[in-house]
Amino acid sequence: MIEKVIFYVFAAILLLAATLVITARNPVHSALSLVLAFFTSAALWLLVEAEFLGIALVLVYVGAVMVLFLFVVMMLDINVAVLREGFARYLPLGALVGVVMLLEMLLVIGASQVDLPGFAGEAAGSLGEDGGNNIRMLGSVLYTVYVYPFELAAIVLLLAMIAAIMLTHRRRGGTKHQDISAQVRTRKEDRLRMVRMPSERNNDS
Amino acid sequence: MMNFEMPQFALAAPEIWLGVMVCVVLVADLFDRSGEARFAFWLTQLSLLAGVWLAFYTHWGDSGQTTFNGMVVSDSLAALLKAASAALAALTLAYSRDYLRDRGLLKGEFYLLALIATLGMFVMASASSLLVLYIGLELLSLSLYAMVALDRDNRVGSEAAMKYFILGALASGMLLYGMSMIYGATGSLLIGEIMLAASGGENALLLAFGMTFALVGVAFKFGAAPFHMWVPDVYQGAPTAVTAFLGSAPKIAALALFLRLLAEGLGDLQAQWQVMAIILAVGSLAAGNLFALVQTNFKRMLAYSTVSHIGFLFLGLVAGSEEGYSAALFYAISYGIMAAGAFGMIILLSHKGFEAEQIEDLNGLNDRHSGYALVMLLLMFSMTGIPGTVGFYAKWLVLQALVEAGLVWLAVLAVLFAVIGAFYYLRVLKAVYFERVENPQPLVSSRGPRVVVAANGALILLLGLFPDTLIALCRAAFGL
Amino acid sequence: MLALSDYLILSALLFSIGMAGIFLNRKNAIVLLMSIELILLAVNFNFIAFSHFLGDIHGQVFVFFILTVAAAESAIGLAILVVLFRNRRTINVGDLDMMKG
Amino acid sequence: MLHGLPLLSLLIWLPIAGGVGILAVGREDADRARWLALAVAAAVMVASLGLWFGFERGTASMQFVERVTWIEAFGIDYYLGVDGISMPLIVLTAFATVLVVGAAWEVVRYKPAQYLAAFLIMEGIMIGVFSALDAILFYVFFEAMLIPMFLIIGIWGGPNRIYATLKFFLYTFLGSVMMLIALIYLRTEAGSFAIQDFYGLQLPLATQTLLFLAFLAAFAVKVPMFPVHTWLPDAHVEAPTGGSVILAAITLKIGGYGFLRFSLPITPEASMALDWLLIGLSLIAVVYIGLVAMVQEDLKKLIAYSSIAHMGFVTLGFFLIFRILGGSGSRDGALLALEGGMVQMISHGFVSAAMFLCVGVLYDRMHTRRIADYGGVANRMPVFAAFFVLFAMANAGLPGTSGFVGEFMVILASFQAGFWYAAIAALTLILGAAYSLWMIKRVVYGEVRNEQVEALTDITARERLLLGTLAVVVIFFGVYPAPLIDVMTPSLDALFRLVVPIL
Amino acid sequence: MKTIYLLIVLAPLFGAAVAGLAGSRIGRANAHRVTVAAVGLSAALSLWVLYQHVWGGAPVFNETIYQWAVAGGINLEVGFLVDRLTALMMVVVTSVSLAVHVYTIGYMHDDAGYQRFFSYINLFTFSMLMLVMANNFLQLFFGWEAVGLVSYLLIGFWYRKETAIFANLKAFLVNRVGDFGFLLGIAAVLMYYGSLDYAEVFAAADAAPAMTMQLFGTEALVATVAAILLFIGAMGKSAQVPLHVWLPDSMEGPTPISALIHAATMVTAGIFLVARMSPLFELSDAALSVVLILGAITALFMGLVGLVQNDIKRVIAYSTLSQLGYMFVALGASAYAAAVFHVMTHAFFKALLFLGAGAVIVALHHEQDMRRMGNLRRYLPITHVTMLLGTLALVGTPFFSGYYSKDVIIEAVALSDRFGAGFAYIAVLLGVFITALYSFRLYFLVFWGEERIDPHAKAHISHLPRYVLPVMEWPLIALAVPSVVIGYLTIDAMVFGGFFGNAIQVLPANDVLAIKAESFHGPFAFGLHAAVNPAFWLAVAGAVTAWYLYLRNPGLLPAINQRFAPVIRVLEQKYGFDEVYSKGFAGGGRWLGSVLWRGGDQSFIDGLVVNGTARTVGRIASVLRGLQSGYLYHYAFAMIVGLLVLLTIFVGSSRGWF
Repeated sequence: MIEKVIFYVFAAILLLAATLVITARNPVHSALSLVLAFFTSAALWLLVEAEFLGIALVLVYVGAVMVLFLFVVMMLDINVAVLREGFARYLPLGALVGVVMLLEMLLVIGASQVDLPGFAGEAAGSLGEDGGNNIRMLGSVLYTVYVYPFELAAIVLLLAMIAAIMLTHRRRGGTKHQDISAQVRTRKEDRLRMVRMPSERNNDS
Repeated sequence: MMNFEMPQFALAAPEIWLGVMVCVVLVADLFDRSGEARFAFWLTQLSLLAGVWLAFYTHWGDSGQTTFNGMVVSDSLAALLKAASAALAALTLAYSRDYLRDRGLLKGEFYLLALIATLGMFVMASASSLLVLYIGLELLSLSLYAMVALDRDNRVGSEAAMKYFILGALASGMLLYGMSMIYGATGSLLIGEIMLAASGGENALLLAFGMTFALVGVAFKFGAAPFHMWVPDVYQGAPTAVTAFLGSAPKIAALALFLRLLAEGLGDLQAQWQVMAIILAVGSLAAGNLFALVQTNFKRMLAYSTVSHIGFLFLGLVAGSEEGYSAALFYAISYGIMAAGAFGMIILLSHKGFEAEQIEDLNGLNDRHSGYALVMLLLMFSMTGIPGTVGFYAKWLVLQALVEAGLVWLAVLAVLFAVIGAFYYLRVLKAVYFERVENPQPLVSSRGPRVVVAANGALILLLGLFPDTLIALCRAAFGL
Repeated sequence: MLALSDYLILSALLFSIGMAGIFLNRKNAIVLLMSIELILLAVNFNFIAFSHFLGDIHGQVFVFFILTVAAAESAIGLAILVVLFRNRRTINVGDLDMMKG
Repeated sequence: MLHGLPLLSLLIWLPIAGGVGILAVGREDADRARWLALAVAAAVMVASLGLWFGFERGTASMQFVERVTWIEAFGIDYYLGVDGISMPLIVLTAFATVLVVGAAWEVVRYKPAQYLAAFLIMEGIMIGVFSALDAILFYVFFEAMLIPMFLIIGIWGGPNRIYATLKFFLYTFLGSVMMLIALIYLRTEAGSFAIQDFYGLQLPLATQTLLFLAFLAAFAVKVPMFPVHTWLPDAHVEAPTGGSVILAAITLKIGGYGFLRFSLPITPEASMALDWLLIGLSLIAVVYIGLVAMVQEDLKKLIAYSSIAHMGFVTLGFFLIFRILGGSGSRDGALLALEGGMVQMISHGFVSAAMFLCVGVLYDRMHTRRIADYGGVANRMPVFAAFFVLFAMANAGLPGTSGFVGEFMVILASFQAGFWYAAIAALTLILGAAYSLWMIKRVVYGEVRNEQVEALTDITARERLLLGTLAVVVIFFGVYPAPLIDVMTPSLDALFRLVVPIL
Repeated sequence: MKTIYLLIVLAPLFGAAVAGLAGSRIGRANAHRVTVAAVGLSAALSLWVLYQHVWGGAPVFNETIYQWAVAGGINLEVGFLVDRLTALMMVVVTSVSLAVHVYTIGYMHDDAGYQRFFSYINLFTFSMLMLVMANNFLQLFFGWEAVGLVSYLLIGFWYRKETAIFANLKAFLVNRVGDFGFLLGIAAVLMYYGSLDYAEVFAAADAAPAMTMQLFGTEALVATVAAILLFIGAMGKSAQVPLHVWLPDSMEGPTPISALIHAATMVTAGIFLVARMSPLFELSDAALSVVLILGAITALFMGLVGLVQNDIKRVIAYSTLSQLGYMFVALGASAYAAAVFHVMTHAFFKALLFLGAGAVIVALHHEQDMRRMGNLRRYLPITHVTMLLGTLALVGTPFFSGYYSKDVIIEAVALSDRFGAGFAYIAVLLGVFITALYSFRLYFLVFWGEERIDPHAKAHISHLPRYVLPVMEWPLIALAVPSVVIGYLTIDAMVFGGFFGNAIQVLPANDVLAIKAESFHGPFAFGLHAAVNPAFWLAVAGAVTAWYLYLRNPGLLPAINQRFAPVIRVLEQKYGFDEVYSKGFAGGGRWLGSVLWRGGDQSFIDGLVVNGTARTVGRIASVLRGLQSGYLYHYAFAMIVGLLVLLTIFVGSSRGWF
């Protein structure tokens, strides 16, 4: 019972925070709301025995990603007031679409709530068998069964690194730098401009 | 618990090879003092071509052995998908050097990203787990986002990258949501087990629900209407060398995604996804052709034409038979060749400070260089689907599959749109052949791209005359 | 006793909010990135819930990878955002209309 | 001995290879391109004569057959062969191409090598169309034909060439894609793409009707039949002389050929059920188009419309057979109609080619096709005028010229279907004469109209040779059509047997 | 014999080819030598053939020359049928042609197209011979159209003259209208009698005289339908109302042509046709009635038009029309022999009149208007005399050839009881008066009265050593002789003597000539019979009227013209046929063509359907284009809507919504 209460409380906070994320006037507020959403999510995950992931969410997301977000938000000096225009105008249509989609999703999920034969109801037991150590279990498959995706994930991170550096890293503007290949490949047209000018008339005579 | 079995690495040899080569290129580029990313270029091409060979060597004839605990599958389909994507990637990269050099973009990262993208395609081609599929897709997508933004100082380029990124991430989200539902309904991430569970009929509703979301993700990667709207902007905004890459090989990967996820994993749900796929196909045909009709920007027109081609390709998938899949595969490969050629032509016609993007930039091409004009002719007729070019067989195989599946009306609809499509391809040829310019400037280009474009044109013609081998390969990939 | 559908419905709500965030937001590109995070969060909820109720660890592994990839994605997304801002001095979504038609 | 050679392959690929060769060598040296083109065209002509003389008359079976696997997965073969229906058309193609090369000699100045190459490639493709016995192979050639013609009109055409060539392309493309679906469907029924395997399929009438309509879409556009004919006047007007010649002489025939090769034998019941449509459209073509031809102000447009009217006779002959059998019950009469249509096709090939060459001769000198710009040409170009009048007479179906033979046969046969068919068809006697001769009156006769006409010079030896050859052929087949008819009779008879059992 | 027949036909063809293809190389003199020799050879051989058939007992020749084609199991051949009818026609054709050839040497002396002209008339001779010698319908049609072609070429010989090239077009087209019927007739024959060969057709027709077919919703006799259709062809070629309009205009051609083609030979092809088809026509009273009535109308009303013409050649042309009408009246009355007899006599005197007129025209430096002639007997004595003889023959002066042939026709009609015979009898009788009137009007206006010659022309001709070249006079004389005597010599044999044998078949019930033959007692008696013959007195009356009006009291004419102004106007308008045709058919056709072209092809098919579709697609595309707004949120929105659509389909189908 207590679980239910906790769930609904956190779920309410989560939804509220999520709504704030998309409606807040100030992007900083959005980011902070998102942090809140992540925290409550972590709590909800703990509720279903995904302890490691809950912690990871806080550490990785709140600790790293969201800081990155905030960093960027603050770095890019954005005019807050202008950015909120037109929100209300599209709200009804947006809400309508969102609600319709939600309804359709609920129609399915709601229907599957009852008698899903594949589900063991309170099935957490199997996960908890191994001393209920979530980290251990994850760890044991991560480096064995999932070694292939794990390596690929490494490449994804490498890729992100390469891409981010390539896109944002800049040489300092002021430094003098000689580009030899550019010099060698220079063509006449690049440097030399033929200017046809009328010969100056001698007005003296 | 430490029951770690040594996986059969050999079955994942192509992916491992590319993964290793990513590191090699990364390091080698550091030592490249030419400023032209020579090492990166040649090493990438080497990796890709070796990848083609390796794909065939590793997978061809295999009948679905798996490794890495069932997450990687080795079969003929994987061989062909990988070989095609690597070959197309190599082809498009071959066009890129002059273009990038002229714009100061010739950096090792470009080739590195392309290589990683290809790795992503490889991963998808062999994936037999939702997770692997997802990571492969992200490898590909993330590389592409970055490549689109390659020209950092280009206002249009960054806009395109932004749009691509947001929409792509949204699509990924939908795909993931679908995957989660599929996982929930079947209790497994492995395609093979999903297939078994799906045929068992358990949780059919939830499964189909997940399938719907997954299909949206797939459709986005293809660029099928109404999930196509990123296509024109991205094609137009990206540097043409990137567009060429983006426009050809990833379609193979998208097909791999479809085949692995929907055709293999959820083949039993065909009745459900067929209807949706028909909508996507017809929508793409309509939107692609109609929008392309009114374009003046050549790249943008090609983008819309891509959408229409995707519609045609989808029709092959709609047929839902092995014939249909092989037709779609043939379509994807031949379309990749055509798209590579078309964007390659734009690259060739552009020069420093000038992008030959508008259709009118092609005016009088025949007077300037009749060889290029001829290649353009082949490309456009191939896209139209005129016999003598590979594009015809692509369309024909799809129609064949449709008719055999009893969907004659779709075939009729498809050819009607093909006729509309013919109009804008002809407009390009009109510019190339019929418009005459006052002082035709002879085109000068270095030998490399010239050879590549000639080979590309020859390939279209050659496959147009002797399509048998490729058709047989595509059919063999599905055990036909 | 918590039911599976509780989590699924919560996730559906979260997913819808994320979606709405993307197309309701007319101005700030950063919020788009955040909305995507919300969508991924919804997906993660699904996986974790299924994992729990199926008694199957693999769903959690998937979430693990989603978190990883999402982090990478964010990095690239923000990088693109920075590039965009440098070029246009704005991240106003409504200004991104140089290409259309 | 001739049967040992892959003669048909030679006929197809020699000109194509020649065309590619000209592209390669002739870019700088126009003269070399011309001579090479002439040599290739002449060689093909000679080879096609080998076909004519090596052809075994009196049998309906396919001859000069070549069959090699092409696309194994679908049982598609590179399968060639000719019978009495296709063989004359191939010879006609080879002949027309020689004329075209000759006609282009000094006249085409813009990229002559490409021009000649396009025509040679076109020739190979057209011969391929006529000799293909595999449906997909046929389709490949059928569609590939669009490419060179598109370029020919578009590059070397008149001021409105782009509209014309797009229209031409889209019209024919639209028609032919429908046929592709029909062919694919037939393959699912017959299990093979060999055209002969399609014959004798017992398909329900509803299916047949759909197939028939699909074929109709393809071939009616090619023929062209009313109301899908409007691309032809535009294409003709804008096309260069050679393009008009090939269009009129050969490509239109492909539509008629298609009816014989596909529509009638594959869907006989639908052909019979829908013959009212085809007959109606054919008769409209004769009368309506005849009237329209009369009021044309543009020489080429006039001849183009007259082509449509003449091709109306072809389709009329082909599809009247059911009514003839139903009317008089005369098998002979029905066969006469078929043969008449076929002869009309061949003859129209010569006559229309000649007419367009004549217009080309005038156009080369005065660069106008408006009838009003001419007048009194006979004063300055008597020899030309003689030819022009001769061909106009042939166009009007004067006995003693080949133009008469087919019309005569079709009218005789159509009477057996009913008085009114013949009566409406025979209106062509009046209309044909009216538009042909009224044009002659305005162009050839009369006082010299203006300085340009005054400055005209009579035809050169080259032109004289071209027109003279055609004149000889036109008169020969007018006076002695037996060789032509004898060649095609057994095949048409066999075709007839395929169609008729349904009665 | 076959060789000779072939020679007769091919000699002029050869001549035509030489003169036509190599004319400029061989020169003018050689051109006329070759062609005249060719026709001469034909004429001589034809005479010999006639002689053989009449006196030498040569059998009827009916053989195939070569097989044209076998199509649909039908044998299409080129072959000759030579019997007495054919032989007679051959002689008429070749001999008139020869005369014209010789005459042409003089007439066309200065013309630039000299060789071309000879080539044409040789070709004409060939075509005409092919026509008359045919033994089947195919060849008949070939000859039929070939003479039409040559006629077209010859009328338009002076192609710079706007009137000439208008006339030749008109001639060809009107003839084509006839051919339209003709060809349908052939088709009918083929369908119902199963062959195109004369002998086989006649045998089949004979075997099934009462065969019927469905037409216009009623049962019609096949023979009637076929005969009328064939007759439509004959109407075209022989210029019967209402297809007569081309003949007067055809006078735009050189005069030898008017003589050769448009008086003596080609226009009689229709008569020949009906005579040749007599076994078929005899089966149908209805068809013969049609022939009779139309012939009578032509005979009377075209003669009337001749009264008001001022162009010398046109007068003769209308006279020809009228005389052709007589011939058809004869045919319609089943008096085939009489018709052919009139063909022969008419050929000579009408050719004579035309050549005479030509001589006048040349002498007056191409002046054709009779109002600028007069008193020419002073200058052209030979022409005057020969033309007088021709005129006398034409009006039917007893003992002249025209008298015999025309009178036989009148009597035959009188005896016929076919529907329309009564009307026809009155028409031909009145026609006699009118013939005399216009013939003598011409004669008096040209050769008598005061000189009204244009001074300019006068000045020109006075320079000439002679007004008419001898080479033009000889043919006049040569034609004058038969014009006078041939009727007397041959009437017995040809009309009453069963001369034609099986070539002409008349049912006993219809055989008016057989009845007439009972009262025939030799040509002399027939000539004397004129005294009690109303026709003769009508002719005299006509001649006297002409004399009174044009010589004796010309002042009366304006008053008459005043009085009968409406009638005269109708005649001058030629009953408005030309008007109706040019406005109605030619104009209407062009109008209809324009409407169809602009309305059908350009506006509807091209404008609305073709370009309209393209425009619509384009318009839709440009509207849709707005959807691609460039805004990210719209793109995302589209994606979500797309997802929604798919979801709706999924949910809907799983919930059974649709």
